[in-house]
Amino acid sequence: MKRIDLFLSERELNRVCKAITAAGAKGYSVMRHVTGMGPSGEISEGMDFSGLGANAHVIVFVEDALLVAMGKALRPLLKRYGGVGFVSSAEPL
Amino acid sequence: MKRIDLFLSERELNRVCKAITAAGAKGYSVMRHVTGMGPSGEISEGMDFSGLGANAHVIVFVEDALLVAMGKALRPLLKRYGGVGFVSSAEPL
Amino acid sequence: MKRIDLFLSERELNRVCKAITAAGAKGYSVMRHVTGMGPSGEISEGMDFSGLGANAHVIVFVEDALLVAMGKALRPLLKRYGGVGFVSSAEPL
Amino acid sequence: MQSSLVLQNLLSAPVLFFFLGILGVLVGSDLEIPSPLPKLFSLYLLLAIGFKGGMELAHSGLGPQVLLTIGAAVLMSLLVPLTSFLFLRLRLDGYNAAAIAASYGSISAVTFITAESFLNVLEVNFDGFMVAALALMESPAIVVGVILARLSAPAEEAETAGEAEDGGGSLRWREILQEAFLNGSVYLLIGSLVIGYVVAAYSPAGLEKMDPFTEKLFYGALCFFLLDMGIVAAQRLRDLRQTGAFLIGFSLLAPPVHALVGLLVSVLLGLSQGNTLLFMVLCASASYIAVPAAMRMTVPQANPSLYISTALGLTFPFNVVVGIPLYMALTRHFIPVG
Amino acid sequence: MQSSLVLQNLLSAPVLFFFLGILGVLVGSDLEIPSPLPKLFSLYLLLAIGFKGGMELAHSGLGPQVLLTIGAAVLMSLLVPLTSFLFLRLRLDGYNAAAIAASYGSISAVTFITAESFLNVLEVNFDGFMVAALALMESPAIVVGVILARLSAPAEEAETAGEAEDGGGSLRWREILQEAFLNGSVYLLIGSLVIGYVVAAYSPAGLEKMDPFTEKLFYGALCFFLLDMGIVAAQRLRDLRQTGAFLIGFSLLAPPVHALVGLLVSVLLGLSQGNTLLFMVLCASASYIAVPAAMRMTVPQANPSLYISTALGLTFPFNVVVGIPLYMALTRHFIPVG
Amino acid sequence: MQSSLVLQNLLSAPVLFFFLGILGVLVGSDLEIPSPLPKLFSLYLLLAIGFKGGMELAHSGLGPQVLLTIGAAVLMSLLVPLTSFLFLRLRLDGYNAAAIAASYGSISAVTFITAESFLNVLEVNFDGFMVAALALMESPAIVVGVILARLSAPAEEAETAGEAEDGGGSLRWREILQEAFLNGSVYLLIGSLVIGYVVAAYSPAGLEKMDPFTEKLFYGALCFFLLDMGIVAAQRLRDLRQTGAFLIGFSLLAPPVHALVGLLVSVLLGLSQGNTLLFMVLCASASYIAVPAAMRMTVPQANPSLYISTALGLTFPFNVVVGIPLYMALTRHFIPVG
Ligand SMILES: Nc1ncnc2c1ncn2[C@@H]1O[C@H](COP(=O)(O)O)[C@@H](O)[C@H]1O
Ligand SMILES: Nc1ncnc2c1ncn2[C@@H]1O[C@H](COP(=O)(O)O)[C@@H](O)[C@H]1O
Ligand SMILES: Nc1ncnc2c1ncn2[C@@H]1O[C@H](COP(=O)(O)O)[C@@H](O)[C@H]1O
Ligand code: NA
Ligand code: NA
Ligand code: NA
Repeated sequence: MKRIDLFLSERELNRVCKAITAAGAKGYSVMRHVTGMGPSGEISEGMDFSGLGANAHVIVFVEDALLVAMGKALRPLLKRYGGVGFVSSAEPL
Repeated sequence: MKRIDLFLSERELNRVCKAITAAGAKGYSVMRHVTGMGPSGEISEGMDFSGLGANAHVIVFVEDALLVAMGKALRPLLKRYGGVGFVSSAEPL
Repeated sequence: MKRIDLFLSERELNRVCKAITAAGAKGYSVMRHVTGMGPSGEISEGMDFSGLGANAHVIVFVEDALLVAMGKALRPLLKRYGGVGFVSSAEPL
Repeated sequence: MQSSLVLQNLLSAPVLFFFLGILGVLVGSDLEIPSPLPKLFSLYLLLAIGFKGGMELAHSGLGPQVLLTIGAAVLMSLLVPLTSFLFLRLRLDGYNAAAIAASYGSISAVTFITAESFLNVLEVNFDGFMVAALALMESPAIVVGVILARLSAPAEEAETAGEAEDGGGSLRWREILQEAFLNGSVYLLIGSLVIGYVVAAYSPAGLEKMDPFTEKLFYGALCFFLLDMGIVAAQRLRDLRQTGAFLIGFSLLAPPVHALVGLLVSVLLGLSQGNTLLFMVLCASASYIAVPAAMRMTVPQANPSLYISTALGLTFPFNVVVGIPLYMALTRHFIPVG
Repeated sequence: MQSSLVLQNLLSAPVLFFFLGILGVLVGSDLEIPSPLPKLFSLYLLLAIGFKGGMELAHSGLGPQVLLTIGAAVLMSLLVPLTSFLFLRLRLDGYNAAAIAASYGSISAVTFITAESFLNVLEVNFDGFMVAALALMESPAIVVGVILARLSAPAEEAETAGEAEDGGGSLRWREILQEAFLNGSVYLLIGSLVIGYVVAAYSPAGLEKMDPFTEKLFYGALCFFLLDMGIVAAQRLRDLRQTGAFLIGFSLLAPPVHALVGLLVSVLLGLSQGNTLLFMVLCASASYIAVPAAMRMTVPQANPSLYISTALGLTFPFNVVVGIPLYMALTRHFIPVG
Repeated sequence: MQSSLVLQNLLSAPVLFFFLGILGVLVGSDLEIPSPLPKLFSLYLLLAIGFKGGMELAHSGLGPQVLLTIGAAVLMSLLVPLTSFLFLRLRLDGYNAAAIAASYGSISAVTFITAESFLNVLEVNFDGFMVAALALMESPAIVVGVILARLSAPAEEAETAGEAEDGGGSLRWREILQEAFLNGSVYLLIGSLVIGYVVAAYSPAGLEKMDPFTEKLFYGALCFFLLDMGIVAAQRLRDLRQTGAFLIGFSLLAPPVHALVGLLVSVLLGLSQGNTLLFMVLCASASYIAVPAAMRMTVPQANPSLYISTALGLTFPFNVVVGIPLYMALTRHFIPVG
């Protein structure tokens, strides 16, 4: 199996989750209120009150075969709105 | 070493943590307020107020030798209450 | 690429983030309010109100070449203040 | 008269904020009350209503009518799950029927509070001991629900369930009673009730100092919380596709039917108008806090989205919007004034 | 006189707590108001100000001056982004210019509230319909900002943007209007305004019960929230290195210039002293809540740290500390007393 | 008389809610006040107590008795860590002894507040400058604690500690002073005190508007917070196995011993009954907020579960339940009325 880790702004979370399901993943998990630093600067919790939110961390475990479809669905979103994605290997427990 | 990622309902968290320690793990980390989607539907933060809670994400790093014991301890809990578990490889920093 | 997972007390978070950037990482992500158990005992959310805080989980994706520098920067901090770090392999999505 | 009651309810601030929450979800606003703020309001309302109830209980004392009413309430929370279970078994498996039945035997504190503030606006009196009835209706329904689930479980499975991790049925009973009586919301409500009683009886100077917190702030906090409840209830509406017509029918018919039984009991007990409305609301409402939390642990085979979406997505809005003024109209018809 | 106004503002509890927050960041205190507590206060203030505004609107009614003032406010929220955009284009690309322009066309509810409580302390009257003006100035500025961004986008990019995931420009317009009109804070403010109006008109008994929550608690909650705003604003100051002298100049000059235009309009409309101050503050303030949230989604090419740090790090403190008493001094000079 | 004081304390709402929290943990209820809600109440109480103290300080002025009392309080916060350290070194290593000593030299704001509300119920007066004493006792104890830890560190280790990441001891001193004086809770308390003073002196109109927030709500919020403190304190009781009999003895004996010293000082200073009780409570209480946070950073070699569980799990409940009425009985015996 593959494990995909996405970090992106909470604002785009809905859109990304929809893309994940549309690409065929059977499940995903989301952690909100994530802060961090990336190519486009620092994200703190300070603006959380404003509805602008912090980052979200999305984890998706998928069959190897689905990886290509996931990449195709997610890369444009990350490119357009910012955010990063990484892939590693995993097995069911 | 092995890295085990568990996603399950906050309601069962105590039980799972006890099983982890009982199986011999020296440590674990827990993130609560996790939302997501899985075989048994969508979990949102909306019901958090009710004590029903959202999901929790539990991460356990264990020696390779302990993996079998962990699987034995955790799989019945995940089966009974719902939730998923994944394993990958890691090294101490 | 390498994925580094750090678990440490929120109190030391600033210091660790500075060390990560100083060691040359281009980004990192932080989850706060993490609870758990480790060599030095159990950490619950109960003391969060006191400013003592819970744990933080820091994730850093770096090029393989940077791993040594990261280890050098982070190990002394983990040793001094407590906390653990793990490394695994990953690829960009 | 009835239509004016409906309007008076619909145009009250709490119900309007409830609508605002529902509407927000329907039109796609991103308004949300982030976790754990709803929990703050939920804890606050339980603490305040418990404290005030205990305070009034100390003033009214534990006379025979008080005890009879509370007894009748507990009885209802035992009977309603049984009859509901029998009805639900027509279409559902034992686990789901038991979990939903438990939910309808138990109560919704927010519905009760909304009814109280409706009575306040109408200037109709009610008694503090009704809060004690509220507090004591949660646990029995849970216990009945678990027993029903166990009885309807296939024999071998019941065994395994009991033994799985802790090696014996006795231990699981401990867990069930714990979920039923020590569930956070039940515990806080009963605890605050006792504290309100003790403070009123032994250090009444404290009552006045609590007043701004438990009394003055209450109405506004209820509005804020109902805004969130509207959001949450509307989000649950989506799950109803999965629920099916049978359960939708049940969740809209059970409240008035149970309310009518409550009315009958109230007439027999000779309750006042205010107490009758509250008694009807207790019977008519379904739990989406204590019971789901307990069922998730004790009957994991049941599907949470079934018992939560019926209780929270349909029965709760029905009671808050239509039920309360409807029950009040019935009350006025059948119960003589004071 | 002006200097006494400045002092009266500086030594008021809300502004002092705002300073306490700023100072905390500057000296390196680890004081923080953890998320989502600031959101609680932000939601509360919007709900309370909306409710009170609606209530007063019900009392004053929707006469011609009310409609004219609201109309003028909406007009300002359309014009200010246009002129600001033209000016900002001197140095910035179209996306960033459009996003910042939208922010300055829109309003800051907290600045408005601080001005209201300043008027309360001075015992100067103002009208509830100004809250309606506040509520209606958010959305138009967002729409104008998005249009400006689209117009200044290279042709092909505009295409792709529209098609990327949802296959058509029409769908994106739906999203823009949703962000403009159904943004959580806009929605809650307008919703509470309507509820305040309805409750005041149809069930006035509820007003008194809301009073401890929406009115009594307000001043203290504002202090608490301004403490957090001070922290957040000071954290934003760090981003100003990136911002450059041009934008710093803009964020300090735009408020008084827009306030002067607002003063002119107020004179033409014949507004009272209190309403004039509020109108000036509406023109002078810039949004760091609704607009950034909307721009992030609809103009992702713009750099959030530019439009947030100017509006929140400079314009907001300027208005709260210097602007409000300054505008009040001008008001007193140009507007005859009641 | 003493037993009636104990009862009056035990049956007050704040202490009853404290018990409710403790009991919840002991019987296994899942009641919890999720993070960051306790922080909200903790910040609120500090802000409110600081503001009220500053306000009263403005009225009473900074006369010689005020300055003497504050001076004596600071002195106590320097001496108590020294004597405690010497005693604790009998069994503990230098790091742990220093961290625990710092905790007992410092104060617990919640204990102080509980004592204040006890005095309010007894209708015994006290002065606002005692809050200034409270605020100024936190930092010195921290500094003394760090110095003691450094002095008792093996020579080489002290070197490395200083150099580790920042290459010099000077930098670490900056950090220590920052932790001591700019710790979030210390900073908010002192800041609110100053603001309360300034507002009372220069814009008294604001006082009345703050009153519903800082004064009226206070008692109820304290109850809510003590509910959580009960939960947290009881959770800490589990750690006591690790703590050992010596520390358990210390944490139960130190409060009355330090309170007696405080009584002596109060007699010498000629304090009123109310101020004497508060002075004793300041001496008797131990910090589980500012000091642990500072020690974790500056003396990481000490084991947090030792200094937190003694201060929070034993000393705090002891003072709240038994200590306050006991100290009051002593006060009444040794201090003449008014
Ligand atoms: N190398 C990295 N390791 C871990 N997280 C990262 C990394 N780069 C970016 N992120 C996360 O992704 C978020 C969005 O990045 P961006 O918008 O591309 O700057 C950042 O705020 C971080 O939370
Ligand atoms: N494929 C997956 N990838 C990531 N998280 C998952 C996946 N499947 C399930 N989960 C998480 O596990 C939780 C429990 O799953 P379940 O109760 O089995 O539906 C879900 O709510 C998700 O948070
Ligand atoms: N084996 C482990 N697996 C996952 N998390 C761990 C592990 N060991 C320690 N941790 C986390 O690291 C934190 C700090 O550990 P320590 O201070 O070394 O006890 C713990 O509270 C856990 O959250
Ligand atoms: Na019921
Ligand atoms: Na503006
Ligand atoms: Na002390």
